[in-house]
Amino acid sequence: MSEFTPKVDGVAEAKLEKTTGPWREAWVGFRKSKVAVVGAVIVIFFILLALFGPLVTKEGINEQLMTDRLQPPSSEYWFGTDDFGRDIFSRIIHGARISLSVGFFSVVGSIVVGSFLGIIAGYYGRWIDTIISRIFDIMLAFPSILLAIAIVSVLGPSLRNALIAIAIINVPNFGRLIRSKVLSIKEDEYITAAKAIGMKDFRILFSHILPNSMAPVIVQGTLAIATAILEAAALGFLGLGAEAPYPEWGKMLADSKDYLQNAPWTMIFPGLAIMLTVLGFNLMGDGLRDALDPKMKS
Amino acid sequence: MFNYTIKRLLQLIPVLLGMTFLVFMLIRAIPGNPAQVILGQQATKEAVEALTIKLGLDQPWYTQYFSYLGGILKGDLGESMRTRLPVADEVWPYLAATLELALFAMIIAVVVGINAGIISAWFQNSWFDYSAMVLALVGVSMPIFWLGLMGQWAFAIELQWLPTTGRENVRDPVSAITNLYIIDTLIQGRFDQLWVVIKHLILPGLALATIPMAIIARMTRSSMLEVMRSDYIRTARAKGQKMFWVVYKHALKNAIIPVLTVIGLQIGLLLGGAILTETIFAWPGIGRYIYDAINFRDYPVIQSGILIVAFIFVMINLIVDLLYGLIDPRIKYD
Amino acid sequence: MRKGKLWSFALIMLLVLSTALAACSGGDDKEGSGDKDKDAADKGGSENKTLVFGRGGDSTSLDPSRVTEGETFKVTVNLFETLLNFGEQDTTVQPGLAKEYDTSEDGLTYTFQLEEGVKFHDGTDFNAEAVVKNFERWANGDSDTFPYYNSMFGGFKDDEDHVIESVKADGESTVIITLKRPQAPFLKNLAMSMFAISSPEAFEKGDDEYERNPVGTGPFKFVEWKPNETITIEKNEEYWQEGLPKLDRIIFQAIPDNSARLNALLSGEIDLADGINPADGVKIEDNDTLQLFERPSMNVGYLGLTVTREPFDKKEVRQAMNYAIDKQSIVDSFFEGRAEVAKNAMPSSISGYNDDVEDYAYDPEKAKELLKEAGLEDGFEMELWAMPVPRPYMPDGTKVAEAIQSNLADVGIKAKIVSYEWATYLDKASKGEADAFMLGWTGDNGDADNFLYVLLDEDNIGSNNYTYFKNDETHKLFLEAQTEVDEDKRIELYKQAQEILHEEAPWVPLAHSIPLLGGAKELTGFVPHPTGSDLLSNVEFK
Amino acid sequence: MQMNKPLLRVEGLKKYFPIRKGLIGKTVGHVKAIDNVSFHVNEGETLGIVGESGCGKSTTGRTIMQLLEPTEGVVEFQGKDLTKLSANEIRAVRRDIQMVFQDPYASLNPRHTIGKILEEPLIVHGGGSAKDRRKKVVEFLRIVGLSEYHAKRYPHQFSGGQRQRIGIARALMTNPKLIIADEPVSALDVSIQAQVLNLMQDLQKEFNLTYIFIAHDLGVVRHISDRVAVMYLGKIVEITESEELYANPLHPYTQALLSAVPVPDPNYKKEQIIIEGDMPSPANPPSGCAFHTRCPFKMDVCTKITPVLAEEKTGHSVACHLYTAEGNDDIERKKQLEGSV
Amino acid sequence: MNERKKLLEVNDLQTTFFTDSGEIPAVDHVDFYVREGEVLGIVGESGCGKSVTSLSIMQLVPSPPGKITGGEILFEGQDLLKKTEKEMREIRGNDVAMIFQEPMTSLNPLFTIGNQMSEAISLHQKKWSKKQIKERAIEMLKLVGLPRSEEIMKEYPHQLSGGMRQRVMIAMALVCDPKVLIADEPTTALDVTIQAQILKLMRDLNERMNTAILLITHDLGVVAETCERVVVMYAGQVIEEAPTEEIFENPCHPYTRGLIQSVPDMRDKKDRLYSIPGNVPKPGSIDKGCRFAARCESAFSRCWIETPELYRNSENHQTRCFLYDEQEGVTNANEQTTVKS
Repeated sequence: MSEFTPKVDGVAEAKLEKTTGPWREAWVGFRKSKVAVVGAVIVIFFILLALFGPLVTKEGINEQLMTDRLQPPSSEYWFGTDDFGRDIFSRIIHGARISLSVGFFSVVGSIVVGSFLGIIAGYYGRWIDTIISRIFDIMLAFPSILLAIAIVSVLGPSLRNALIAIAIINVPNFGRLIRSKVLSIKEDEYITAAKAIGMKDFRILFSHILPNSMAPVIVQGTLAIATAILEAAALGFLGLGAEAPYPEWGKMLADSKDYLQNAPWTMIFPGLAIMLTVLGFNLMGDGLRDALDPKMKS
Repeated sequence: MFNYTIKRLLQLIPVLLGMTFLVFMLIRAIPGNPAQVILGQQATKEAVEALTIKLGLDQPWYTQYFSYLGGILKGDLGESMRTRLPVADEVWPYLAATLELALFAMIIAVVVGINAGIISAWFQNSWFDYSAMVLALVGVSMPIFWLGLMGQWAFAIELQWLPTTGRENVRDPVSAITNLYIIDTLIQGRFDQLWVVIKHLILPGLALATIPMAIIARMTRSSMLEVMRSDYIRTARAKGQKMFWVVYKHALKNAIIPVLTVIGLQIGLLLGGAILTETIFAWPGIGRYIYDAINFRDYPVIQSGILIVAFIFVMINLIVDLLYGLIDPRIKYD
Repeated sequence: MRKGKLWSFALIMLLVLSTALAACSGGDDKEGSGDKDKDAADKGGSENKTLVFGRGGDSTSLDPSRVTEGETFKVTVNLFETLLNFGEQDTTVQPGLAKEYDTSEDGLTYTFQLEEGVKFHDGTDFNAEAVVKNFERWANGDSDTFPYYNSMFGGFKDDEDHVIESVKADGESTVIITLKRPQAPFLKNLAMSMFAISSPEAFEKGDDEYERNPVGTGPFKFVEWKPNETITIEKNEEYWQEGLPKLDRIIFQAIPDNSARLNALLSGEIDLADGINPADGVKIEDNDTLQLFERPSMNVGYLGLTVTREPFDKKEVRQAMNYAIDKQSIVDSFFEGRAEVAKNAMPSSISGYNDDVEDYAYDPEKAKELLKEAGLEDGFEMELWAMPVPRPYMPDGTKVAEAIQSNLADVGIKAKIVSYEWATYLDKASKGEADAFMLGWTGDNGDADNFLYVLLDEDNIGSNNYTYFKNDETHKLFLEAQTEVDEDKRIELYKQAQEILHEEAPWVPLAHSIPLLGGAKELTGFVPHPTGSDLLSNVEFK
Repeated sequence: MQMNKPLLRVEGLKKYFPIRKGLIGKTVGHVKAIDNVSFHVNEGETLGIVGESGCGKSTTGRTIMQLLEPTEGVVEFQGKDLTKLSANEIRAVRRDIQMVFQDPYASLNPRHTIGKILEEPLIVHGGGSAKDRRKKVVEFLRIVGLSEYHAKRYPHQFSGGQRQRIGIARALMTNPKLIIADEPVSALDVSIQAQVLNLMQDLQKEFNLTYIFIAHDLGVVRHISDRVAVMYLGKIVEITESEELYANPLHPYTQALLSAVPVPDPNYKKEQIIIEGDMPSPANPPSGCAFHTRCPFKMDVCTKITPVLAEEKTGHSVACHLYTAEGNDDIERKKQLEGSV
Repeated sequence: MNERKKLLEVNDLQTTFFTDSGEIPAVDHVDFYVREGEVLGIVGESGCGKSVTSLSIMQLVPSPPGKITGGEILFEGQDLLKKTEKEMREIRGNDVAMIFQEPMTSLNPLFTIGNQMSEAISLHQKKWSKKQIKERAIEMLKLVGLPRSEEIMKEYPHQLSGGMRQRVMIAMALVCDPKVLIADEPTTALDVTIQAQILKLMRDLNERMNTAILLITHDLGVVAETCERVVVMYAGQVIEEAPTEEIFENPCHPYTRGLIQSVPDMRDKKDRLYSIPGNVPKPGSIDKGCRFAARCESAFSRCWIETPELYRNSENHQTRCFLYDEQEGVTNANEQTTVKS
């Protein structure tokens, strides 16, 4: 950059007595971004909903009241009822728990496995890299939803298996990300400096390379949660996700698509819930990217 | 350039081999006997057993795999267990249907996405930028099956502006030549049919275009913003060039490369990932073809279908890579 | 360079413009595309003579003898004819290509008098020789090529169990079939659409070629097949029955998704749709431009209890399940009342139905009592398998399963709903891996044997008897009935069997559903057939 | 001063990077980043290595450090040939040889505090208890002109000059004998550059350090070095004491280089030798003397025979045919030259 | 010399960056002028505002966050700041041209040299035919010493070396015979031998085409060799302005003096360099008193309270230092000078 861009370094002597680490800086940057804050608010709202919502909603989300089938929204049923006479509002709140857990745990799973493979490939290179990278290539050559369907077919359709399938299809994404990050950090001068000090590879890996590759992983992870929630909903929609009577949003959509015209509320609310949650994670991911890793591209 | 192309093609071989192997193992891991499915619920046990043997499903997996591989090398993609037709013969109409839909969606996504991204970057922090980017974010957050159903409900059923399903007016079918109906109707000069075909494309096309459009717009914007900061943009402005040409000539050409990558990836995803859209709009495409094959445990179709999609996907990415070379003279492929 | 740029820019703009235009002008066209399309098609004549029939799937073949799957028969029933026909809306045996038939006293020899002057679509003559060649073709096949022949006639030419001794032509228009042993439903079998008579000249060119280019004697001729999209057939001008068919052209369009198919019907893109969700029945009835058709029920949907698995090896538990489930409520909610609550393993329309069987009432208390007797007063945990796909006998398996799950919970049984996709589901169920599974059956030929023996006899364990139910008494009854030629005696045997099955309760019979179809209001002459294959020669637009 | 025994001796050092091409990445050639470089460094002295970008001076530094594996040659440090040591032994040797890098920002891990960065070498080489280490960190922060409280801060909170001080402190933590400084001041402003150069000189005296000082700025090199090696296209073309080199450059390249440096004195009129053209690619160096493509005194022999670095005067070696037997044979040219130099 | 007309006059220019962390006055009331055919140097360390000044003249300050908040820029008597964007476009590249520091990144990598040259010409010579444009481009490339100019027209920037690219940049800038060429650190990224080539080229062009050059640099040597007059900037302000010889012989501002002494001299070796203590201040971080006071060895109490103006100490020499304020008395200044030099 040219010199007119205000640089942070000059600040040191004059103003900052307080220690501001990179994470703190990121937090400050994150707070400044309106988009990110809106995203975080949405996400936190849904997390709170997932944690505490079930405590305040009606008992028995699965209780069927055939006499109250397909009731439109009212003071009793805020979002109306579905074809079993179940309260859609309560079900959506419980559904938050499902969608968030699927999103979160599948992504954590892919990060753990992806990081492991990515680090090995990136750091050790040579044939290990070739093999791992080829496996990633192969997995990425499949359209992810097809691969997920195939995996769920093998494991049998259930929420847990949908989660596993989503985790598997995301592994190469994280693997590649980490690998490329490791490769680029490996060339950074402070790694050379660490080597020049006489540091062992293992220590370089864990003390220098890993912490420095975390930022994009966190960003990518947040965005991947968004995608994972969508994928889970898609699998649910195809009948390959959550089993009955779980109030999974995608499944709720699939179950009610026959009622689109008679009882549109059965479709509108779960759809909105999916969209809002995913939007929240996307907004937050964008904000995190700007705060943590401004150079990363979408 | 030629060498590079050959090299990349050769590099594909292990990937393709790996893919066949992975698909092969994966679908064989799915419990359930295809013979049973083919013959249906009504079939007797003997019939199922007989068919199992006939299909070679009692052979060890490696025998099956190698005979399949051998077939591929001879250009034989196997024969659908269900329809008993060679996959190579029957796959094209499905593929064409999806290709047409995916390309249509992609054209919308690229034209709208790139321009929205450029204008957003050009007028950074303007109302256009904000609204376009919010829309783009909503776009990537949209469950497209939901969007598709809503669109179908609104535009096809309530307003009756557009047809709900299919590719053509079945009462006045397009006589297929290439199976890409837009081309077919053009060749035959049937402009009335062309219009119908385009109308059928709009709803599924838009549903399918939503996500790539949003992704492309975001990518273009961030790429443009980065390029706009570079020195040669300053040089171009210092020459006295108009902002419009600075943006559309100097900046765009540089910014397009990462966007191309995304476009390549998205086309690939659309090809196989259109299952949901194809379901909702009864589009006879490759996604449904494979999905049905999974349900019917039609091994050759699953294997070859996925292989074809993956192959196209890989080829598109290769083309994208080669395009870089055309756009960017620094990438020397020799 | 800049000029070049300008051009490409203009091109892009043009594309944008055209896209926008496409979207907008769609809006201007208030009449709606569906109507407009129809107008275009109508221009040829003053009245509409093309029927678009939307259905759930594509055919796999157009040679009916080679498949067992219903979507194929929906088309072929209009292309081909069988020696004998079913009744218009039942499975009584009626003349077909054979105008008369005769059965010998011992039930071993059948003589058929064929219609004369009938020609195949390829112009060749239909005659006794052709019939013989068809039978020879089937008998020389194997269970892969002609799977239904195998199941209905006990095997192929050299098999011991093969029922048919010989098929012979006696002159131009007489065919004599001799059996090795009596087979009660033999005539009904012949009326099944898979035993339709094809042009020998056509099929002799090769089986694989033939199933893409079917040649029959039916009211319609094959025109075009766009896989997974449409099959088009057109009027057979030479059809031997005077004045038929009334339509010029029928297009079978595959629209897999039920809602999508309904939407297409609502927008007028298709004229007739099967697989209408019960929930949508009212919507069609309320629609001025549409009418609802009910297909006579010839099916049963049930919850099978695998008797080899604990705790369903105990009769008390199986009976408790029967008491616990509120079938009426299920029928009301998920069949929208368009089904009959089932108490037997076969529908009432089939002769041999035992109406004296008294159904288990919905009685959770009684169920709990029975569970207590079985030593399960605290209930138990089980897997409840739900079908992943809609079938005519069970429009929405998962939803019914959810309702059952809730019923079972009331008596202390914790059911976990499990689902596999269809292939796996059938495979695993047939291996007896399910505790309780939802399934059903649509009759092929309207014979009691096709329900009771096929679904609940020990001979069919590992095949269609998914419950692994085994009972010596019923086994004896079924075998006896198969060779009993006296209709009254047969009925008595089946009634006895149903009593036993009720007591032993390997199933919770749920419903005999009435499959729904929707059609345009002006459609007349459409009579849905219980087998699911509808002859459309009488259909026309008013 | 030069009577000291050599601390480091480099003999025939080569570093070739393979150029891979074609389908299977076959090696089709080599970038000869360093091609047969020999020199020695005495204890307590500063050897400057100077040259333009791409001449191989940084690669030389890294190859000595064994950060890059040499293709050929001997790197003898305190009598041990480093190229023959195992990975573990090299790690141990690195306690005695340290590096200071050009980009003071890139060489500090942005996620670590200065305290951690400085402590790290001690941990790696087992330098005492946590308390001792912290004490030593503070001590060295003071030595390089920073304060104790700086230990808690992160690299981005410092200015360029301060970061370079941290980089130097890190290099000093293990009490090394030799420090290889790779362009340590080229990223700094003039006023800061002077501070850092002074600091380095002070430290040298205090800790009896030996420096290899790699730079492209001839003024800086002259200021800090006792002896200077001039590199061109992977080879040392001239090496001698710095006074001698600047007063009496022998190689035409050195002469051109010296004359090209702008002098901050408008009254100083020098004779400028502007050499034309660019440095050729090290992947495809010219035959014979690598400089012949730009040399104003090119002779026929220069295109054919590679001149060897040879002592022309005591302690002054040069690789140029103007001073070789082959060159002397090219008499016609020589005569012309006498007039012009 | 003085009779030459002032071509470009910058009066009281203020450019401010509006950032999240506040307003930063990058250019703070800057005055200077360039006469016809003159080479004016603006010298200063990073962050002193010299580049922003040059971009402000072209009105290419990245906006947001930057904005010209005051002053006037007179070009041939007309205030550029009052021109519309369209009028500015006519001036850019035509009357005032600019070249930048990084020849590597200042040319668009995806277009041929010919394309980029032609663009520069056709923008201002709208009636020229393609052939005329091409001929002119080739002519200019030859003028800047690129021998294979016709081939180079078809080549892409990456195929050229840094020096060649900077020549292309210069050719492109001069293609419309501008009256002023603003060169922002044109040789910083180049090797010394190449720098010498480029500087020579610029001097030649200045003489031959009589283009005024505004040369922005941090290198005092470059200034000494190239410029007639020098403006020294520090922390967004002009602190001293004088003819080149005057500046080097009689530097008045303590900063200028310190700067000159910080440069290691190639000609003779000092034991120790003079160094200005402290760090270059961040723009906008000092709002009271003299910006240099904290680093100044001659600072006295007034320096911390009042902000000095540019004081004229001779006809063509101005200094922003209280030592030259007549209130303080000239003696003060003389004392300082003797002590320091």
